[in-house]
Amino acid sequence: MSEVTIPDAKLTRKDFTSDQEVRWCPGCGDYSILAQMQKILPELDIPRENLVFVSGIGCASRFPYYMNTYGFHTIHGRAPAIATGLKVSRPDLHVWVVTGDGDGLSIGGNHLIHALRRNVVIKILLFNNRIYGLTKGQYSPTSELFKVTKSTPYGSVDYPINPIEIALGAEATFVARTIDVDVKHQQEILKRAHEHKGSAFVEILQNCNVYNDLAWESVTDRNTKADNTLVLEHRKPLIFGKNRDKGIRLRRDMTPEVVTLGGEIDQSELLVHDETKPGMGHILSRLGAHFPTPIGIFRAVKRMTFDQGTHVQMDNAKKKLGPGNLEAMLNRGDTWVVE
Amino acid sequence: MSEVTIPDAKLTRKDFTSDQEVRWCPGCGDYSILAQMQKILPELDIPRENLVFVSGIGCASRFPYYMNTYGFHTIHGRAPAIATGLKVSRPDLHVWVVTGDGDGLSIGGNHLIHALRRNVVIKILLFNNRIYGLTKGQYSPTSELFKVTKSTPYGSVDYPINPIEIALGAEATFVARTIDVDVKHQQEILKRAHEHKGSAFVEILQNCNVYNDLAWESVTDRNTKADNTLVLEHRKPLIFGKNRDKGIRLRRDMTPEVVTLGGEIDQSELLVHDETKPGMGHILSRLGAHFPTPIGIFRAVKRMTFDQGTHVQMDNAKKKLGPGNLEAMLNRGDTWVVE
Amino acid sequence: MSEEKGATAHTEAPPSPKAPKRREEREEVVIRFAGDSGDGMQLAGMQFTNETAVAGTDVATLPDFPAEIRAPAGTLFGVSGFQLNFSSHEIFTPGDNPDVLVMMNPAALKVNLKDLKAGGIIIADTAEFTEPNLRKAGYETNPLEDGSLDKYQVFPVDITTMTLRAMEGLNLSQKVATRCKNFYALGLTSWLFTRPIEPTIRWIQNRFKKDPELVEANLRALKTGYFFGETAEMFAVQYEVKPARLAPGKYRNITGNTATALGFLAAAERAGLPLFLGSYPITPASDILHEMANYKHFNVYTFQAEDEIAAVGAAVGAAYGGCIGITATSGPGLLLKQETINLALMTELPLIIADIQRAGPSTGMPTKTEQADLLMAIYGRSSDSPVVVMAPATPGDCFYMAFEAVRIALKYMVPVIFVSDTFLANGAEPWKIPKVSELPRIETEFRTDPRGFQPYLRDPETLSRPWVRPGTPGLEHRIGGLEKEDITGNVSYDPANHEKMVRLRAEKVARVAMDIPLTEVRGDSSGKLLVIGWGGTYGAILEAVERLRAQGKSIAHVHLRYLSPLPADLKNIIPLFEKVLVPELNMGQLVKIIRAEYLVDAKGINKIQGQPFRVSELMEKMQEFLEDS
Amino acid sequence: MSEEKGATAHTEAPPSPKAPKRREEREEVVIRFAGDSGDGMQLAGMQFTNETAVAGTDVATLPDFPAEIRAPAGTLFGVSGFQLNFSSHEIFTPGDNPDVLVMMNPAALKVNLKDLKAGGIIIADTAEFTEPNLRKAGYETNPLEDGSLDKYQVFPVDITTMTLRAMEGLNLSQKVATRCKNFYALGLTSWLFTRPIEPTIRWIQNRFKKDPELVEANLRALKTGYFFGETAEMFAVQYEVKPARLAPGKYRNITGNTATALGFLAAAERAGLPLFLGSYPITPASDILHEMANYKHFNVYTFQAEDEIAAVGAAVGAAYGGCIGITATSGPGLLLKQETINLALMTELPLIIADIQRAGPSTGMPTKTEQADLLMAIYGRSSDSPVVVMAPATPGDCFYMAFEAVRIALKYMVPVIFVSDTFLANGAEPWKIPKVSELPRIETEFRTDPRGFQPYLRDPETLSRPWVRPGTPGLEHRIGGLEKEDITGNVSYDPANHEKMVRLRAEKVARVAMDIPLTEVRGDSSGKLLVIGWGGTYGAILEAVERLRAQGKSIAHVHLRYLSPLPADLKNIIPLFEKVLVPELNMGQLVKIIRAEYLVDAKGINKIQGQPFRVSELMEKMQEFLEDS
Ligand SMILES: Cc1ncc(C[n+]2csc(CCOP(=O)(O)OP(=O)(O)O)c2C)c(N)n1
Ligand SMILES: Cc1ncc(C[n+]2csc(CCOP(=O)(O)OP(=O)(O)O)c2C)c(N)n1
Ligand code: SF4
Ligand code: SF4
Ligand SMILES: [Mg+2]
Ligand SMILES: [Mg+2]
Repeated sequence: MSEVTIPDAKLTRKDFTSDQEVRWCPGCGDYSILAQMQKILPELDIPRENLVFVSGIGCASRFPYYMNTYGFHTIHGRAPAIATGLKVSRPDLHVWVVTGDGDGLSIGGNHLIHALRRNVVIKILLFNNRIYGLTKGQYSPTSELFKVTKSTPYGSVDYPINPIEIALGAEATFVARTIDVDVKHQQEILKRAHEHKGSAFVEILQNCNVYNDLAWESVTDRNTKADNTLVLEHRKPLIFGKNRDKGIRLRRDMTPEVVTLGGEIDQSELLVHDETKPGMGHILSRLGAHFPTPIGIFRAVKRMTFDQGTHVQMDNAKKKLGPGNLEAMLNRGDTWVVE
Repeated sequence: MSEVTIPDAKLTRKDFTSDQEVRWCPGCGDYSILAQMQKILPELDIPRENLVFVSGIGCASRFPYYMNTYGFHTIHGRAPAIATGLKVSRPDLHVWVVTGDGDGLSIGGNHLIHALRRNVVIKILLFNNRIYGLTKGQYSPTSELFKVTKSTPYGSVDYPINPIEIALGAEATFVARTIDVDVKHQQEILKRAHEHKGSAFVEILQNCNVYNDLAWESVTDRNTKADNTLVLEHRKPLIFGKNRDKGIRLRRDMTPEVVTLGGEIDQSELLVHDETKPGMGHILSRLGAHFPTPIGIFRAVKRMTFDQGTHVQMDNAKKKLGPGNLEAMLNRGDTWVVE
Repeated sequence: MSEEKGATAHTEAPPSPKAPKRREEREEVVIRFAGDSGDGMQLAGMQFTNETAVAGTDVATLPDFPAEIRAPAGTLFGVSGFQLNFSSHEIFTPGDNPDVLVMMNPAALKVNLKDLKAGGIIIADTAEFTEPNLRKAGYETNPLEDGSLDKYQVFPVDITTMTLRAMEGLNLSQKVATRCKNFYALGLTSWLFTRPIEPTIRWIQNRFKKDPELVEANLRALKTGYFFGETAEMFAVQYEVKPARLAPGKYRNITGNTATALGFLAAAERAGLPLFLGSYPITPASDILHEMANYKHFNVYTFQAEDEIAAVGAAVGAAYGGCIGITATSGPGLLLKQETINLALMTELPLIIADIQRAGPSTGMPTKTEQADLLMAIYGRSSDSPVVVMAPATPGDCFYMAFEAVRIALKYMVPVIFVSDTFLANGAEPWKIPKVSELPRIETEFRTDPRGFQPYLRDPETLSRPWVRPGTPGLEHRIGGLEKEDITGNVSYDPANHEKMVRLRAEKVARVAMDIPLTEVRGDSSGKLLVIGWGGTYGAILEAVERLRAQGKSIAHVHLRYLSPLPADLKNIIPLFEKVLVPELNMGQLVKIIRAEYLVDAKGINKIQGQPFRVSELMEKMQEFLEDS
Repeated sequence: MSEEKGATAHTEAPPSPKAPKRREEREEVVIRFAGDSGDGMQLAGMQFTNETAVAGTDVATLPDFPAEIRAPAGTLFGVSGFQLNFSSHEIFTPGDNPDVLVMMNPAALKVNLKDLKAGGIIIADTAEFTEPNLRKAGYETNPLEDGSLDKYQVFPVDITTMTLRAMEGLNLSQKVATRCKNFYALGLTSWLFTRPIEPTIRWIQNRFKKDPELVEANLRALKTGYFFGETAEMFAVQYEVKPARLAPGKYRNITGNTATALGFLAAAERAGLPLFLGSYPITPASDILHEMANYKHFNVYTFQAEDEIAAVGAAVGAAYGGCIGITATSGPGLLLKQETINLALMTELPLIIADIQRAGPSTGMPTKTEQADLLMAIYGRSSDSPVVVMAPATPGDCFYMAFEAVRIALKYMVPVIFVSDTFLANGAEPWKIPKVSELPRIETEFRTDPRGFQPYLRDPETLSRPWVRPGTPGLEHRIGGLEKEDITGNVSYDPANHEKMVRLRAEKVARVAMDIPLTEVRGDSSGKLLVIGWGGTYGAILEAVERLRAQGKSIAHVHLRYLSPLPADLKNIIPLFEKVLVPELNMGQLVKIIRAEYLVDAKGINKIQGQPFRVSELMEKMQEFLEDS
């Protein structure tokens, strides 16, 4: 299976828009994500037919219908498994998985982890609106503690999952976070996810204006955004704030702290981000309540992919044993002839 | 539901031995774990009837049959979910979950993570023999890369899961590792797991002498053990080695290194273990190939438990609304009378 | 509806608005509200239902909404509808064809017009009949103006503008203000049919109690609509539907899902046991979880699990611990639970599984009704694994069957699958509230005596094994999914023992047939045609059969509420009829069982459209069948 | 067995050992090997099977082992047995009762003695008949000495000691040396029945090729046993079973699971497509995964997934990508896959699901056989969701039915469930190896032409929709589990469309009935009793029916290999018989379908013991039934 040649005429955003009416609520954050995807794809120079979007069930998972590519809207939580079978057997395809916080971390948590640890070359976008949208507003595994929802009128009593933590715990080779309305950043991250040679996991903070409006207000509101967001950049010190005068430093006991730059403290004391360093992602993913929310790439490392491993083995077997000979295989072992 | 009073006569190990013949292979590491459990339980002063062992399916999961307590041998991978329902509704019971690397991390990975992040007060023992025993020797999610097994005659091509990493990624409040044959250490860890007020996750390195013999040889062989094991102790520096002359230090860029004590390097430079420090567990769980294998408690922190949350809510509701009145509930809302 | 919590006051007599207009009495009216999925039509419909129920009519409802949360405005697929039938006599269905359409936009009209009765009433929000909206709905010209609706009574009302005008002085965004138009429409419709708006007023006051501005806004909309009817010249006639002569008693309005939740609760209370509901949200079952999450002051645990398997697993764990363990789901969730149901079956623990069926297969049409999970409920587990399966017949019946499911599960230590459907779950009817003291006690006893204790020693009558709560001294024992030795419960691979145990488990379920009510035959006790139904088709079948009987046809109706085991007396009833017909909202499932069991050439009437049967289509098919002989 | 890989040489003629002893010819011999689960009895049995097959007899096997890997030595529950029947005429079952018991310890004897034929042979390893072992087995005195076995021919042989002695000079631990005793026992038994040991020699050489010490050890054990028979005075008679007159051709020995794997492989080769097997280990299906993991040089992907759901999910993903997507499991795994099977059904992708049934329900008796997943396979999914269900009749037939499953899945774009069982999976028989060129080609075409393309436009004959590989320019489209509009495949909630699609999916499956072989009636084409079977009971039913026919009874046998849809001609066959009997290893599943479908008062013969039917018990029941009229 070889790469199909790239078509002559450049594709445009419109080429990636399907003829299906978009069925999300007006104002839903999903619209922006769809737009960014449709925007970056033409830049990637991939023939449209080599793109497949696989999703589970949920509002987010409606995504494939709106992309004028191949698309498979599957069942709740299982998209990573289905995408694994597709990608492993079809290395020529570019396979994206679209999932939600319920789809990907509640019912589908295990498939997500296993796809990531295997390093199957699929790109998983988890639209995190901290709620079950499609089923009309129950709390999700990423909902904050004490969340009052339809299913928790007294407030939830379980600690949320941190999607970045879970992905890092599974030793995913690419782990990132971006925001639905942060158009530029999102485009960049989607492109980086595409370029990564291995599984990519991208959490996209997404607003559900119907059942969990403003869940991400602190990082999307124009006024507070700069102070509440820490944009991760490879090999750059961790600086943030409207005036870029705040930074993150590691105390001697390895716990991070926020410091103000200028005066006694200068940049050189700050923690420098490194996508490839093992401990880095963990420190950043757990900064906690008094810190800004990091966005960007927590971790990006290279490792053998499951797809490679599989194909190298098959190729080696063919080299060693020759292409399969069915006649010989049927006749394997002891045989005898009845005249 | 109140605690049952403690019986007069002290229980002994024999009191915890059921009348069922043990059906593990001769030489299996599971025997030792069973023995340690039967040994520590009498010391905990819990009435036998308040103990429940819940397991999934696998060799490890046969465990409950051999304990003269309440026991529930359930289905593959689902023990944490079943234990959750039991423990939440029966806070008076002490609920232990016994699982294997396949049961707990393959089919049951999601239930494990969710039980841990909820912090349900169950004690999960994962017998890690890096193989599927009961189904006769397929590779498991903890098998090392390129493992040749019945199902992978050419070697596996997926990176193993690190159980400690996954538990930490789920932000489990108690995460530990011990070894089947390290009798004392194991007893200590089991007791600590029992004492912990929240979910406890204990990985027990276990030998399957039939399908994966000597998988843990480096940490069990008398000759190499001391050099290959790092025993974690709270607030103590990380020292190991037959002569206790090696230690672990953190480089300036946050990566750990092994150093030899004496000469220029002294203990004060070493990383000091702290069960409660967020980043600690992660650094230790990921030490990698050139480091000793840490055993002991990676993390132990306090947090509201799911059980508490649930019961406090129920109690508050009762306080606020009075005990449920069915008549009133049936008559809730608009009603009218037909004469 | 969980939203109704708190309002417990008894309703006063309906108000009598001044009535300068002509009043016309109607025996039965079918109204359908429809608009965008964001227009609040479900709420308007439910409130109207409540009003007319409180006014004493009988009522039956059919909510019908898309899977999209708030599909883009004005689209055909985004239309959300709510039909209700109210009457001064007893009724059993939401009606085949509406007399009245309350249409919030052109798309709604487009979708619904074909169902309207000849000469029916159309109330339409003119503000929404704009160029772009008409185009979206596929209209070339405005139907309100082009004469195409001449054979109907059309009332064009500028609902949006009048709603907005009513909000003046309030500090609301246009968006929020516009959202109140469903209450305007409700107010107007309430006036037109002389329904009391007090229940709605109370509902608004309670629902928005944290936001007085919203209370005011919605009340203004409601009342403005109501008084518009009163004052506008457009409406010359006001219709009235007199109270129905329902059986005496105290009534409330109830949906199937609420009734199910209350049935479970009542059973737990009558058993004196805590209840544990493990559930994972899925349409149309989620409301059971939502409802029960409010029962914390009863000993009710609700647990939203990470998936369906964990949900039922937790329920089994709780049942093992001595709770009433329940899980609620729909078809795509039930199949995930089957392995755990088999564990409960093998360990002989009580477990109740509510399956609120929806149209499938796969994700299918998640908000639409269907009855196609029956065979899966009965046979969809590995190996021979009989469980009890039962199905309620009406929304109110959900209460009794849920109660019954618990009773049987506890008495026989067996899993019971309670099979409801979308139509029952979301549909509402007036429900005579039972007195708690009249509900039977559910006697259960936990084994505590160690003398002679054996985990699988059975009660000779029910064949159930003892229920032992962990924590009971002296009864420590182990159970699990491996085959168990009879009596001792030890693991056993003995061939004869396996056969014995498989047969014992089957016999236990079979004995339930002796513990259920006699089968009721509505109609002649023998004759030409027996119609056998089950589940939410009850009302439609009943009405079709009654009407044919009124025409002198020899026809009778049996409605099965117990599907596995089947009632023991059914085998005596079937031979008394020449023919058997089984209407189902599926390709024919119960009919297979009837044929296999009774070797009768039963035929099906099958509809697989995500919609309930219409009485008329049933009558037609039954008539064909009667003539076909 | 994957362990056999590599040995492809054709076998020479069996050796003829010097024969100073008396030779007796037997037509048919049933031998049962039994010992601890660590004693290697399965291997001994399989090797004997191979030897006698290579020697040209017909043979049928019944491995029967506990779920414990290596249960503690000497216990009754730890006994592992392997029975085989070999004969100079065609045989169909592993035999009801053994003529010979090869017993490695007292527990084995205790468990198996009751089955031995009167006057049968017992070979016992005296070294294991120690005090403690006797006690563990529940013997008060040593049966080899207390006269209790007087009515049998007992050969007490000190197998353990002699094996150990044979190892002298090798550098082996006592433990490893002792492990070779199964080959000693095999050697001795091979001598006693004049079977050639060359196939076993080759097997040993290949299996342990990395460890010459072990090759030597096992060969010594084998040969020592063989020559002990030759030289020991104890054995006066050597038995011989002549080759059977099987149909001419080249043969090999094959188990059902290997045949299944090869059938899938052959289908993929004949379709010219890559194959993707997603599986999660479960007894007794795992061997299919093990076997196919060796097919990498064919275009075969094997994927051990994290669970059954991921396994079938990956298979569906691969099928979507243009592979033959297969998953293999057992009952407790099949129910987890049903949701994904419904996805394949809805998206109309080809998918093959192999269910190797085991005794249940729940974890049940995982290593024992049963036929109780039929109804689950047919009905166990949410909503109306017909798939094709088929079942092989013998180990060798697994090859053809697996091939057929792929053919139908691809041709009709439909999920096919292939229902095998433990008895077939592990049982072996001589199998006439087909020529590849004689296997039909499976024609499939991927749609590539964008002109007039519609994702759900159907082939008028098969009703299948086009299969489109992603990557095909101009055919970009979206599929999913929501109901699809006919032809376009767009999401649709249209009521009439849903009914149409449900019926189309059913019709597609129904049409398969026109594409399968005519039903074969063995016996009279009409008469008193028709016996209808399915699956692995083929041999036992066939033999029982044949024997009764030989006694002049009016009886015939139909064995169904297609269960859904049923063969179209069955409706013509059934009425030609007065009575219908359906033997099944379950509580009665096919019988329900036969009754519902044909309204015939079919009765069942049911055995639920984790064991196959014995011919004698079938004959008895059939006779009762014949007389009962
Ligand atoms: C097996 C199964 N269980 C449950 C559901 C119901 N369901 C559909 S989507 C969903 C959760 C959606 O939440 P999320 O993944 O966060 O997506 P969102 O709608 O918020 O984008 C649930 C519970 C289902 N379709 N299938
Ligand atoms: C649903 C289901 N799938 C598969 C199996 C088969 N199975 C039983 S145990 C097991 C894995 C055992 O491995 P592990 O959990 O590591 O336990 P061990 O035997 O090694 O102690 C599997 C795959 C099953 N019993 N049920
Ligand atoms: S419910 Fe929320 S997530 Fe779903 S479409 Fe609407 S706004 Fe978006
Ligand atoms: S197979 Fe392995 S894990 Fe299982 S009982 Fe035997 S030695 Fe232990
Ligand atoms: Mg969400
Ligand atoms: Mg294991």
